[in-house]
Amino acid sequence: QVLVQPLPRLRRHASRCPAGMKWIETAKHCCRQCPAGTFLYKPCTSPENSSDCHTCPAGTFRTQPNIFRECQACYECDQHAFQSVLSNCSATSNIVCGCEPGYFRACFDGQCNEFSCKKCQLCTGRLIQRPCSDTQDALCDSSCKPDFYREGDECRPCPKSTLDTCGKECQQVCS
Amino acid sequence: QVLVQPLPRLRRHASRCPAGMKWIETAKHCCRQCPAGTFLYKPCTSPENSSDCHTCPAGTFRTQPNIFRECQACYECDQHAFQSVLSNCSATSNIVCGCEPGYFRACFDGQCNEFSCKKCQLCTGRLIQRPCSDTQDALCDSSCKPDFYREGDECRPCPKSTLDTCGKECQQVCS
Amino acid sequence: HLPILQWEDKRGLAFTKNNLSYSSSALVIPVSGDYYVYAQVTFRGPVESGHKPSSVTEIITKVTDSYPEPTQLLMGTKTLSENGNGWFQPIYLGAVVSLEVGDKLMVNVSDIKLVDYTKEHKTFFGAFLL
Amino acid sequence: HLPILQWEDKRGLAFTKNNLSYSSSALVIPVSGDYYVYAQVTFRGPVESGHKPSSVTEIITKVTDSYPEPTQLLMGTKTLSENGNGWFQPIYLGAVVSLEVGDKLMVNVSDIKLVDYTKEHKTFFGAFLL
Amino acid sequence: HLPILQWEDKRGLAFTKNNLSYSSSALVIPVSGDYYVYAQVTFRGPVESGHKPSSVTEIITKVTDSYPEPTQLLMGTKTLSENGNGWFQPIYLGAVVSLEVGDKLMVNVSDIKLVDYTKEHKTFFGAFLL
Repeated sequence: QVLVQPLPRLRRHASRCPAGMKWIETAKHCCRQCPAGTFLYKPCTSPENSSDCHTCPAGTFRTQPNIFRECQACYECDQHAFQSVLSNCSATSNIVCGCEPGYFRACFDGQCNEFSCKKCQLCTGRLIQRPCSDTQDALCDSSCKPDFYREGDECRPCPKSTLDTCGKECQQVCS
Repeated sequence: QVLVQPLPRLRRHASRCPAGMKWIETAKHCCRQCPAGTFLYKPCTSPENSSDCHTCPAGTFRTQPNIFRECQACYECDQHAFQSVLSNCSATSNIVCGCEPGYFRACFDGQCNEFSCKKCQLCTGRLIQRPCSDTQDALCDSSCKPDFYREGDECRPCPKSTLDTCGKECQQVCS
Repeated sequence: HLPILQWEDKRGLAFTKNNLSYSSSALVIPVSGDYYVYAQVTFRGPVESGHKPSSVTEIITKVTDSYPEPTQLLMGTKTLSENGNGWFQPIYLGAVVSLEVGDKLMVNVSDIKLVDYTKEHKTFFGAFLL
Repeated sequence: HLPILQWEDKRGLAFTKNNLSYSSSALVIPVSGDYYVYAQVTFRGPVESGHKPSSVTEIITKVTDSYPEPTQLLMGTKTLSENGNGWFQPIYLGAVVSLEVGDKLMVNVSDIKLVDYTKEHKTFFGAFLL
Repeated sequence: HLPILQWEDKRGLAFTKNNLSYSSSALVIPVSGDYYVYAQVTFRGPVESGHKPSSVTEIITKVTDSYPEPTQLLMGTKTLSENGNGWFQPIYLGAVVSLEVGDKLMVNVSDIKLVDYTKEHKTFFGAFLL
């Protein structure tokens, strides 16, 4: 017993609705679109009078005029993964997420719709060429700051006193 | 509204069809099979007369005599992953893929139905024990060719002139 | 038991109909029969706790009032091989199960903090009568 | 937007019936109702461009004539931890969605060059009315 | 060909009805039509043989009495990037296929020793008529 029943050819709805109005399949006539931030609760009874549009309930939105029966669910920012809310979801716009201070966005794809927030690198003992921002990691100077000596790829502060026990590099820089 | 309806016991079709003929469920009698490279467009009206067999459309094939209503879709070779066509798909045989020159097959499974094409290793500075082929990487000699010296696991050509600047191994071999 | 996920059942793409209702984290079966039950959970990390989990697990469970223990219907478990930085791992499960009126269906996960709840089309749960 | 996949709708295992038609990369919904929509994309690499992607994504999207923006219905995204040599990663998605007559369903992917199009039973897309 | 899995068809969550029967590792189709066919196999390792497989594969195959070769209907193949220690990898497949009365459906896997058969809700196989 086949579920997908043979159906009459899809009657491509030829007649266009006037600007700002859309064909309502269930009502079989055109109705005015509901403005952004609302959805079509009940279609107009005839093209002359207006549709019954309700505001998008909390947690949902519609960015464009529409004839949808419901609004889109807002995304949420990923508090567990150091994301912060840049702008809250409103009836007409989705939430926008960024990274908490001290973190930057590591994008997973070109448009960066998916990203994780990574800890900014700390330029301990170095000059900061470019500070960490929401979209980019900090850029540290390659050489160490004054009163710091190189140890591997780290910059260590010069020891206050016991100069004789520190390594060749340290003695050179710090003495 | 439940989809899977209770059905009468499956009447196991007892009587066998004569050789070269198969039971056609919809026609309730035996029909001659369609030859390889074709499919059963319309079953025979009675076992005596022939079935209406059509040639497999481009891009499809049947390797055996059959009573199928359609042919199998040909595979495609993976141009993005350095595969090449060894033999094209025909009405009676699927496409056969290999690797482009300079690549060999790295099989994912025993029968090598899934494989990726890997770059052949270049035996720079070494003698080739076994050249790279479609199914196997090249095998390089472990020692370096004459006029080449070993540097780590590479063989480097002896420098034309400045022998004094090259390392111990190089001087030994190249002087 | 493993933590149970809570679901949105009205807003956006979510909906319930034909008496299949949602209450306190469970889909409640209105009529006995065979249902195709499915769920996808997208796991993601790392999360602030920083400890890297070795695996993630999703289980669709059935609870029947007349029986004290839940029954595990479908289970997807995957070890994680991604190194430190950000990772995503979706697990989809779906199959036909015989259910009785009043049975409750729930989705359990190994670690709720690893569930990506940010977009309704990445983590979802549903059932339909055959 | 992300690239849209094109599909074979007649040859081999592919078929359309009951007016569920396929045109310019989309399944066109003939009657309003609840559909189980599903798709699997097998991703594979590396490909000649050689750059190793960090993740692969598959999204089933709905486009409605009366609305300028597509709606993302289902999404599977997976980070890749395989090292350099050959890798395969299938992503399956499926769920019930409410659709209106004329709605168009499409499959978007993060990178078309990573899609394994070589065998019809590795990458597929479909829907049926409940 | 690849090894064929055997299934439990009566005990626990397993059942067959409406003449969709199971015999010698195959589901036997009682009436021609479009079926949603699905299967999940959970693979796990390492196993005593110790050799680490580079990938795992699951294929749902159709065998027709009147044709000498099986037809591959659905295939999921995944490379393994987990290093030495224990790993799990579920592969789910599902789609609508047109089947004829008497067709047999089976599940093949790349390596039977890697299949986790320990729990019925981790590895399962089924079909229903649309």
